[in-house]
Amino acid sequence: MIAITTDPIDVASALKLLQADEAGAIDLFLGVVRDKTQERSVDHLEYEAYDRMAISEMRKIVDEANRRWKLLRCVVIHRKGTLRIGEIAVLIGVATPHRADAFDATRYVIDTIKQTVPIWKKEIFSDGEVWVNATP
Amino acid sequence: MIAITTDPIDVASALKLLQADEAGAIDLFLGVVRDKTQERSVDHLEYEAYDRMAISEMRKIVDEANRRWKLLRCVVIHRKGTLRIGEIAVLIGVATPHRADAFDATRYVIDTIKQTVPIWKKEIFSDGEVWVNATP
Amino acid sequence: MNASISVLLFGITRDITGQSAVSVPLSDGNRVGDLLQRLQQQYPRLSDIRSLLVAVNGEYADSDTVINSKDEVALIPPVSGG
Amino acid sequence: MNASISVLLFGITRDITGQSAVSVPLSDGNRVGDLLQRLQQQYPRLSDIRSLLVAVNGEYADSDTVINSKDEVALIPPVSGG
Repeated sequence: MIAITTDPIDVASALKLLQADEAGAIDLFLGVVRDKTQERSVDHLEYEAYDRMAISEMRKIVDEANRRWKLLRCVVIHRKGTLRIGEIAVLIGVATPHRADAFDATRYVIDTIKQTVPIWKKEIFSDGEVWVNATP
Repeated sequence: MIAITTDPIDVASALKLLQADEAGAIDLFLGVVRDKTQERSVDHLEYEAYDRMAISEMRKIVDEANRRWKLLRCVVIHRKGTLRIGEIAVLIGVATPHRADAFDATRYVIDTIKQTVPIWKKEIFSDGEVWVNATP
Repeated sequence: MNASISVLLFGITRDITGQSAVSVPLSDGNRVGDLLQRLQQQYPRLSDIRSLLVAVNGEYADSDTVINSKDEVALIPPVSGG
Repeated sequence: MNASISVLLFGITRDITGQSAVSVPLSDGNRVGDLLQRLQQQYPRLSDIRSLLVAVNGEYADSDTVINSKDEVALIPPVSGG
Protein backbone atom coordinates (compact mmCIF):
# COMPACT_ATOMS: atom_id res chain seq x y z
CA MET A 1 0.00 0.00 0.00
CA ILE A 2 1.33 3.40 -1.05
CA ALA A 3 -0.40 6.59 0.03
CA ILE A 4 -0.10 10.31 0.57
CA THR A 5 -2.40 11.67 3.24
CA THR A 6 -3.19 14.81 5.19
CA ASP A 7 -4.42 12.73 8.15
CA PRO A 8 -2.18 11.62 11.00
CA ILE A 9 -0.46 8.32 10.14
CA ASP A 10 -1.91 5.39 12.05
CA VAL A 11 0.83 2.89 12.90
CA ALA A 12 -1.59 0.20 14.11
CA SER A 13 -3.45 0.09 10.78
CA ALA A 14 -0.17 -0.02 8.88
CA LEU A 15 0.92 -2.94 11.04
CA LYS A 16 -2.24 -4.85 10.15
CA LEU A 17 -1.44 -4.44 6.45
CA LEU A 18 1.99 -5.96 7.06
CA GLN A 19 0.75 -9.23 8.49
CA ALA A 20 1.49 -12.41 6.55
CA ASP A 21 1.82 -16.00 7.75
CA GLU A 22 5.23 -16.35 6.10
CA ALA A 23 6.54 -13.16 7.76
CA GLY A 24 9.27 -13.67 10.35
CA ALA A 25 10.43 -10.05 10.40
CA ILE A 26 8.77 -6.67 10.17
CA ASP A 27 10.76 -3.47 10.03
CA LEU A 28 8.89 -0.26 10.54
CA PHE A 29 10.60 3.07 9.99
CA LEU A 30 9.00 6.31 11.14
CA GLY A 31 10.30 9.70 10.07
CA VAL A 32 9.28 12.12 12.79
CA VAL A 33 9.26 15.92 13.03
CA ARG A 34 12.01 16.88 15.43
CA ASP A 35 12.40 20.08 17.41
CA LYS A 36 15.70 21.26 15.93
CA THR A 37 17.58 21.63 12.66
CA GLN A 38 21.19 22.66 12.94
CA GLU A 39 20.51 24.13 16.38
CA ARG A 40 17.59 26.24 15.15
CA SER A 41 14.30 25.60 16.98
CA VAL A 42 11.59 24.37 14.63
CA ASP A 43 8.04 25.53 15.26
CA HIS A 44 6.36 23.30 12.67
CA LEU A 45 6.80 21.90 9.16
CA GLU A 46 4.77 22.28 5.98
CA TYR A 47 4.90 19.34 3.57
CA GLU A 48 3.79 19.67 -0.02
CA ALA A 49 3.61 16.96 -2.69
CA TYR A 50 3.15 16.61 -6.42
CA ASP A 51 0.75 13.82 -5.56
CA ARG A 52 0.38 12.03 -8.88
CA MET A 53 4.12 11.87 -9.52
CA ALA A 54 5.01 11.22 -5.87
CA ILE A 55 2.79 8.13 -5.87
CA SER A 56 4.26 6.84 -9.12
CA GLU A 57 7.85 7.46 -7.95
CA MET A 58 7.13 5.65 -4.66
CA ARG A 59 5.62 2.80 -6.67
CA LYS A 60 8.86 2.51 -8.67
CA ILE A 61 10.89 2.38 -5.46
CA VAL A 62 8.71 -0.33 -3.95
CA ASP A 63 8.82 -2.32 -7.20
CA GLU A 64 12.62 -2.15 -7.21
CA ALA A 65 12.75 -3.20 -3.52
CA ASN A 66 10.51 -6.12 -4.42
CA ARG A 67 12.85 -7.17 -7.20
CA ARG A 68 15.87 -6.98 -4.90
CA TRP A 69 14.50 -8.58 -1.75
CA LYS A 70 11.19 -10.35 -2.47
CA LEU A 71 8.99 -8.63 0.08
CA LEU A 72 5.89 -10.24 1.52
CA ARG A 73 4.30 -6.89 2.30
CA CYS A 74 5.30 -3.25 1.94
CA VAL A 75 3.53 -0.14 3.18
CA VAL A 76 4.62 3.42 2.40
CA ILE A 77 2.60 6.34 3.74
CA HIS A 78 3.74 9.95 3.44
CA ARG A 79 1.89 12.75 5.12
CA LYS A 80 1.53 16.29 3.78
CA GLY A 81 0.21 19.58 5.16
CA THR A 82 1.11 21.06 8.53
CA LEU A 83 3.06 18.80 10.91
CA ARG A 84 3.95 19.56 14.52
CA ILE A 85 6.91 18.24 16.52
CA GLY A 86 6.60 14.54 17.29
CA GLU A 87 4.22 13.84 14.42
CA ILE A 88 5.01 11.11 11.89
CA ALA A 89 5.87 12.47 8.43
CA VAL A 90 6.55 9.13 6.77
CA LEU A 91 6.05 5.46 7.57
CA ILE A 92 7.83 2.63 5.76
CA GLY A 93 6.88 -0.90 6.73
CA VAL A 94 8.32 -4.09 5.27
CA ALA A 95 7.55 -7.73 6.07
CA THR A 96 9.89 -10.51 4.95
CA PRO A 97 10.63 -14.08 6.03
CA HIS A 98 14.06 -13.09 7.43
CA ARG A 99 15.22 -9.92 9.11
CA ALA A 100 18.21 -8.84 7.01
CA ASP A 101 15.93 -8.33 4.00
CA ALA A 102 13.42 -6.30 6.05
CA PHE A 103 16.16 -3.94 7.27
CA ASP A 104 17.84 -3.61 3.87
CA ALA A 105 14.58 -3.00 2.03
CA THR A 106 13.23 -0.47 4.54
CA ARG A 107 16.45 1.49 4.41
CA TYR A 108 16.55 1.40 0.63
CA VAL A 109 12.97 2.67 0.41
CA ILE A 110 13.42 5.62 2.79
CA ASP A 111 16.85 6.56 1.36
CA THR A 112 15.49 6.55 -2.18
CA ILE A 113 12.28 8.38 -1.29
CA LYS A 114 14.45 11.21 -0.01
CA GLN A 115 16.28 11.35 -3.35
CA THR A 116 13.59 11.05 -5.99
CA VAL A 117 10.04 11.56 -4.72
CA PRO A 118 8.57 15.02 -5.42
CA ILE A 119 7.69 16.00 -1.87
CA TRP A 120 8.99 19.17 -0.27
CA LYS A 121 9.18 20.42 3.26
CA LYS A 122 9.44 23.90 4.61
CA GLU A 123 10.77 24.43 8.11
CA ILE A 124 9.06 27.23 9.97
CA PHE A 125 11.14 28.81 12.75
CA SER A 126 10.08 31.55 15.13
CA ASP A 127 12.05 34.02 12.99
CA GLY A 128 11.76 32.77 9.43
CA GLU A 129 11.24 29.79 7.19
CA VAL A 130 13.22 27.75 4.69
CA TRP A 131 12.51 25.14 1.99
CA VAL A 132 14.83 22.30 3.01
CA ASN A 133 17.66 21.58 0.52
CA ALA A 134 16.35 24.11 -1.98
CA THR A 135 19.22 26.60 -1.97
CA PRO A 136 22.99 26.06 -1.63
CA MET B 1 12.80 0.00 28.76
CA ILE B 2 13.78 -3.67 28.76
CA ALA B 3 11.27 -6.38 29.56
CA ILE B 4 10.37 -10.04 29.30
CA THR B 5 6.67 -10.71 29.30
CA THR B 6 4.15 -13.50 28.83
CA ASP B 7 1.55 -11.00 27.58
CA PRO B 8 1.13 -10.08 23.92
CA ILE B 9 3.49 -7.25 22.96
CA ASP B 10 1.69 -3.94 22.51
CA VAL B 11 3.30 -1.93 19.71
CA ALA B 12 1.34 1.24 20.46
CA SER B 13 2.59 1.43 24.06
CA ALA B 14 6.15 0.77 22.91
CA LEU B 15 5.81 3.61 20.42
CA LYS B 16 4.76 6.00 23.18
CA LEU B 17 7.92 5.14 25.12
CA LEU B 18 9.99 6.03 22.05
CA GLN B 19 8.74 9.60 21.73
CA ALA B 20 11.24 12.41 22.22
CA ASP B 21 11.24 15.97 20.88
CA GLU B 22 14.74 15.54 19.48
CA ALA B 23 13.79 12.31 17.64
CA GLY B 24 13.76 12.51 13.85
CA ALA B 25 13.81 8.76 13.26
CA ILE B 26 12.27 5.74 14.91
CA ASP B 27 13.07 2.23 13.79
CA LEU B 28 10.88 -0.53 15.09
CA PHE B 29 11.78 -4.16 14.48
CA LEU B 30 9.30 -6.94 15.16
CA GLY B 31 10.30 -10.59 15.22
CA VAL B 32 7.19 -12.54 14.32
CA VAL B 33 6.30 -16.24 14.49
CA ARG B 34 6.15 -17.49 10.93
CA ASP B 35 4.37 -20.54 9.60
CA LYS B 36 7.37 -22.41 8.24
CA THR B 37 10.94 -23.38 9.08
CA GLN B 38 12.91 -25.04 6.32
CA GLU B 39 9.67 -26.06 4.64
CA ARG B 40 8.27 -27.70 7.78
CA SER B 41 4.91 -26.32 8.93
CA VAL B 42 5.09 -24.82 12.39
CA ASP B 43 2.08 -25.24 14.67
CA HIS B 44 3.31 -22.96 17.45
CA LEU B 45 6.44 -21.96 19.39
CA GLU B 46 7.37 -22.21 23.05
CA TYR B 47 9.78 -19.56 24.34
CA GLU B 48 11.63 -19.97 27.60
CA ALA B 49 13.98 -17.49 29.30
CA TYR B 50 16.49 -17.37 32.13
CA ASP B 51 14.79 -14.13 33.08
CA ARG B 52 17.34 -12.58 35.42
CA MET B 53 20.26 -13.16 33.09
CA ALA B 54 18.27 -12.40 29.93
CA ILE B 55 17.41 -8.97 31.31
CA SER B 56 21.00 -8.23 32.31
CA GLU B 57 22.37 -9.40 28.93
CA MET B 58 19.80 -7.24 27.11
CA ARG B 59 20.82 -4.32 29.33
CA LYS B 60 24.46 -4.81 28.27
CA ILE B 61 23.45 -4.79 24.62
CA VAL B 62 21.42 -1.61 24.98
CA ASP B 63 24.25 0.05 26.92
CA GLU B 64 26.68 -0.81 24.15
CA ALA B 65 24.26 0.48 21.50
CA ASN B 66 24.00 3.69 23.50
CA ARG B 67 27.76 4.08 23.55
CA ARG B 68 28.03 3.52 19.81
CA TRP B 69 25.10 5.59 18.57
CA LYS B 70 23.80 7.84 21.34
CA LEU B 71 20.18 6.79 21.38
CA LEU B 72 17.40 9.06 22.56
CA ARG B 73 15.16 6.14 23.48
CA CYS B 74 15.41 2.36 23.27
CA VAL B 75 12.77 -0.26 24.00
CA VAL B 76 13.38 -4.01 24.01
CA ILE B 77 10.54 -6.39 24.85
CA HIS B 78 10.83 -10.16 24.50
CA ARG B 79 7.88 -12.43 24.97
CA LYS B 80 7.98 -15.94 26.42
CA GLY B 81 5.52 -18.79 26.74
CA THR B 82 3.34 -20.12 23.93
CA LEU B 83 3.28 -18.08 20.72
CA ARG B 84 1.07 -18.68 17.69
CA ILE B 85 1.77 -17.78 14.06
CA GLY B 86 1.67 -14.04 13.47
CA GLU B 87 2.37 -13.14 17.10
CA ILE B 88 5.25 -10.84 17.99
CA ALA B 89 8.11 -12.60 19.80
CA VAL B 90 10.38 -9.60 20.14
CA LEU B 91 10.14 -5.85 19.66
CA ILE B 92 13.16 -3.56 19.33
CA GLY B 93 12.49 0.15 19.09
CA VAL B 94 15.09 2.89 18.76
CA ALA B 95 14.68 6.66 18.49
CA THR B 96 17.55 8.86 17.28
CA PRO B 97 17.91 12.31 15.71
CA HIS B 98 18.92 10.83 12.33
CA ARG B 99 17.87 7.65 10.60
CA ALA B 100 21.15 5.86 9.93
CA ASP B 101 21.77 5.54 13.67
CA ALA B 102 18.26 4.18 14.30
CA PHE B 103 18.71 1.46 11.65
CA ASP B 104 22.24 0.54 12.75
CA ALA B 105 21.35 0.39 16.43
CA THR B 106 18.16 -1.62 15.94
CA ARG B 107 19.99 -4.13 13.80
CA TYR B 108 22.85 -4.38 16.27
CA VAL B 109 20.44 -4.98 19.16
CA ILE B 110 18.44 -7.75 17.47
CA ASP B 111 21.55 -9.42 15.99
CA THR B 112 23.28 -9.46 19.37
CA ILE B 113 20.19 -10.60 21.27
CA LYS B 114 20.14 -13.65 19.05
CA GLN B 115 23.75 -14.40 19.95
CA THR B 116 24.00 -13.82 23.68
CA VAL B 117 20.65 -13.56 25.49
CA PRO B 118 19.57 -16.75 27.32
CA ILE B 119 16.21 -17.24 25.67
CA TRP B 120 15.30 -20.46 23.90
CA LYS B 121 12.59 -21.41 21.47
CA LYS B 122 11.13 -24.78 20.67
CA GLU B 123 9.33 -25.23 17.38
CA ILE B 124 6.33 -27.51 17.60
CA PHE B 125 5.33 -29.21 14.34
CA SER B 126 2.39 -31.50 13.73
CA ASP B 127 4.79 -34.47 13.93
CA GLY B 128 7.45 -33.48 16.45
CA GLU B 129 9.31 -30.64 18.07
CA VAL B 130 12.82 -29.21 18.13
CA TRP B 131 14.82 -26.75 20.25
CA VAL B 132 16.10 -24.32 17.64
CA ASN B 133 19.92 -24.34 17.18
CA ALA B 134 20.45 -26.79 20.03
CA THR B 135 21.86 -29.73 18.08
CA PRO B 136 24.13 -29.85 15.03
CA MET C 1 1.52 27.70 -34.67
CA ASN C 2 2.20 29.21 -31.25
CA ALA C 3 0.54 27.91 -28.09
CA SER C 4 1.33 28.16 -24.42
CA ILE C 5 1.70 25.58 -21.70
CA SER C 6 0.86 25.69 -18.03
CA VAL C 7 3.77 24.67 -15.79
CA LEU C 8 3.00 23.37 -12.29
CA LEU C 9 5.09 24.85 -9.50
CA PHE C 10 5.90 23.45 -6.06
CA GLY C 11 7.89 24.36 -2.98
CA ILE C 12 10.40 27.16 -3.42
CA THR C 13 9.41 27.71 -7.09
CA ARG C 14 5.85 28.46 -6.01
CA ASP C 15 7.15 30.91 -3.40
CA ILE C 16 9.45 32.65 -5.93
CA THR C 17 6.77 33.10 -8.56
CA GLY C 18 3.92 33.63 -6.13
CA GLN C 19 1.85 31.20 -8.22
CA SER C 20 1.12 27.47 -8.25
CA ALA C 21 1.25 27.42 -12.06
CA VAL C 22 2.61 29.74 -14.75
CA SER C 23 1.76 29.92 -18.42
CA VAL C 24 4.76 29.79 -20.76
CA PRO C 25 4.59 30.51 -24.51
CA LEU C 26 5.55 27.36 -26.34
CA SER C 27 6.56 26.87 -29.95
CA ASP C 28 6.33 23.58 -31.79
CA GLY C 29 9.34 21.43 -31.07
CA ASN C 30 10.28 23.27 -27.86
CA ARG C 31 12.29 21.19 -25.47
CA VAL C 32 12.60 20.99 -21.70
CA GLY C 33 15.84 22.97 -21.89
CA ASP C 34 14.11 25.82 -23.77
CA LEU C 35 11.34 25.90 -21.18
CA LEU C 36 13.79 26.15 -18.30
CA GLN C 37 15.69 28.97 -20.02
CA ARG C 38 12.50 30.92 -20.64
CA LEU C 39 11.34 30.50 -17.04
CA GLN C 40 14.71 31.59 -15.66
CA GLN C 41 14.57 34.74 -17.82
CA GLN C 42 11.09 35.47 -16.54
CA TYR C 43 11.95 34.69 -12.87
CA PRO C 44 15.68 35.29 -12.35
CA ARG C 45 15.49 34.08 -8.74
CA LEU C 46 14.87 30.54 -10.03
CA SER C 47 18.65 30.49 -10.66
CA ASP C 48 19.22 30.62 -6.89
CA ILE C 49 17.84 27.10 -6.55
CA ARG C 50 20.38 24.33 -6.08
CA SER C 51 18.97 22.33 -8.99
CA LEU C 52 15.83 22.44 -11.07
CA LEU C 53 14.38 19.44 -12.86
CA VAL C 54 11.35 19.16 -15.08
CA ALA C 55 8.73 16.43 -15.07
CA VAL C 56 6.66 15.73 -18.16
CA ASN C 57 3.49 13.73 -17.60
CA GLY C 58 4.68 12.74 -14.13
CA GLU C 59 8.14 11.48 -15.20
CA TYR C 60 11.53 13.12 -14.85
CA ALA C 61 12.51 14.45 -18.30
CA ASP C 62 15.87 15.22 -19.97
CA SER C 63 16.55 18.70 -21.25
CA ASP C 64 16.22 17.20 -24.76
CA THR C 65 12.65 16.03 -24.25
CA VAL C 66 10.20 17.69 -26.62
CA ILE C 67 7.15 19.22 -24.94
CA ASN C 68 3.73 18.99 -26.53
CA SER C 69 0.88 21.32 -25.73
CA LYS C 70 -1.16 18.54 -24.07
CA ASP C 71 1.65 17.47 -21.73
CA GLU C 72 1.44 17.99 -17.97
CA VAL C 73 4.65 19.82 -17.15
CA ALA C 74 6.01 20.54 -13.65
CA LEU C 75 9.11 22.19 -12.22
CA ILE C 76 10.80 19.98 -9.62
CA PRO C 77 13.08 21.84 -7.18
CA PRO C 78 15.30 19.68 -4.89
CA VAL C 79 13.02 17.22 -3.09
CA SER C 80 13.01 17.00 0.70
CA GLY C 81 10.42 14.42 1.67
CA GLY C 82 10.75 11.89 4.45
CA MET D 1 34.08 -30.05 53.19
CA ASN D 2 31.80 -31.39 50.48
CA ALA D 3 28.64 -29.62 49.48
CA SER D 4 26.43 -29.74 46.45
CA ILE D 5 25.15 -27.09 44.14
CA SER D 6 21.88 -26.77 42.31
CA VAL D 7 22.31 -26.12 38.59
CA LEU D 8 19.47 -24.42 36.72
CA LEU D 9 18.50 -26.04 33.42
CA PHE D 10 16.75 -24.53 30.42
CA GLY D 11 15.64 -25.54 26.95
CA ILE D 12 17.07 -28.77 25.63
CA THR D 13 19.02 -29.44 28.85
CA ARG D 14 15.78 -29.42 30.81
CA ASP D 15 14.26 -31.84 28.30
CA ILE D 16 17.29 -34.17 28.44
CA THR D 17 17.40 -34.35 32.23
CA GLY D 18 13.65 -34.14 32.75
CA GLN D 19 14.28 -31.55 35.47
CA SER D 20 14.53 -27.77 35.71
CA ALA D 21 17.43 -28.04 38.17
CA VAL D 22 19.87 -30.80 39.14
CA SER D 23 21.99 -31.10 42.25
CA VAL D 24 25.69 -31.72 41.58
CA PRO D 25 28.22 -32.69 44.30
CA LEU D 26 30.75 -29.88 44.56
CA SER D 27 34.17 -29.85 46.23
CA ASP D 28 35.93 -26.70 47.35
CA GLY D 29 37.79 -25.16 44.45
CA ASN D 30 35.73 -26.89 41.80
CA ARG D 31 35.63 -25.03 38.54
CA VAL D 32 33.08 -24.60 35.77
CA GLY D 33 34.98 -27.13 33.64
CA ASP D 34 34.72 -29.76 36.40
CA LEU D 35 31.00 -29.14 36.74
CA LEU D 36 30.43 -29.58 33.00
CA GLN D 37 32.41 -32.82 32.98
CA ARG D 38 30.45 -34.19 35.89
CA LEU D 39 27.13 -33.28 34.31
CA GLN D 40 28.10 -34.86 31.02
CA GLN D 41 29.02 -38.09 32.80
CA GLN D 42 25.68 -38.07 34.58
CA TYR D 43 23.68 -37.15 31.43
CA PRO D 44 25.62 -38.39 28.38
CA ARG D 45 23.05 -36.90 26.01
CA LEU D 46 24.24 -33.43 27.02
CA SER D 47 27.16 -34.12 24.66
CA ASP D 48 24.74 -34.06 21.73
CA ILE D 49 24.23 -30.34 22.23
CA ARG D 50 26.04 -28.07 19.81
CA SER D 51 27.65 -26.08 22.64
CA LEU D 52 27.09 -25.77 26.36
CA LEU D 53 28.03 -22.71 28.40
CA VAL D 54 27.74 -22.07 32.11
CA ALA D 55 26.52 -18.92 33.79
CA VAL D 56 27.58 -18.11 37.34
CA ASN D 57 25.45 -15.52 39.12
CA GLY D 58 23.88 -14.50 35.86
CA GLU D 59 27.13 -13.96 33.92
CA TYR D 60 28.78 -16.17 31.31
CA ALA D 61 31.72 -17.93 33.02
CA ASP D 62 35.00 -19.41 31.71
CA SER D 63 35.75 -23.05 32.35
CA ASP D 64 38.40 -21.81 34.83
CA THR D 65 35.90 -19.96 37.02
CA VAL D 66 35.75 -21.34 40.56
CA ILE D 67 32.24 -22.14 41.78
CA ASN D 68 31.23 -21.42 45.38
CA SER D 69 28.36 -23.10 47.11
CA LYS D 70 26.32 -19.89 47.28
CA ASP D 71 26.61 -19.16 43.54
CA GLU D 72 23.63 -19.34 41.24
CA VAL D 73 24.76 -21.65 38.47
CA ALA D 74 22.96 -22.33 35.19
CA LEU D 75 23.61 -24.39 32.07
CA ILE D 76 23.21 -22.33 28.90
CA PRO D 77 22.56 -24.36 25.74
CA PRO D 78 22.70 -22.49 22.39
CA VAL D 79 20.36 -19.53 22.65
CA SER D 80 17.60 -18.99 20.10
CA GLY D 81 15.68 -15.90 21.16
CA GLY D 82 14.34 -13.26 18.83
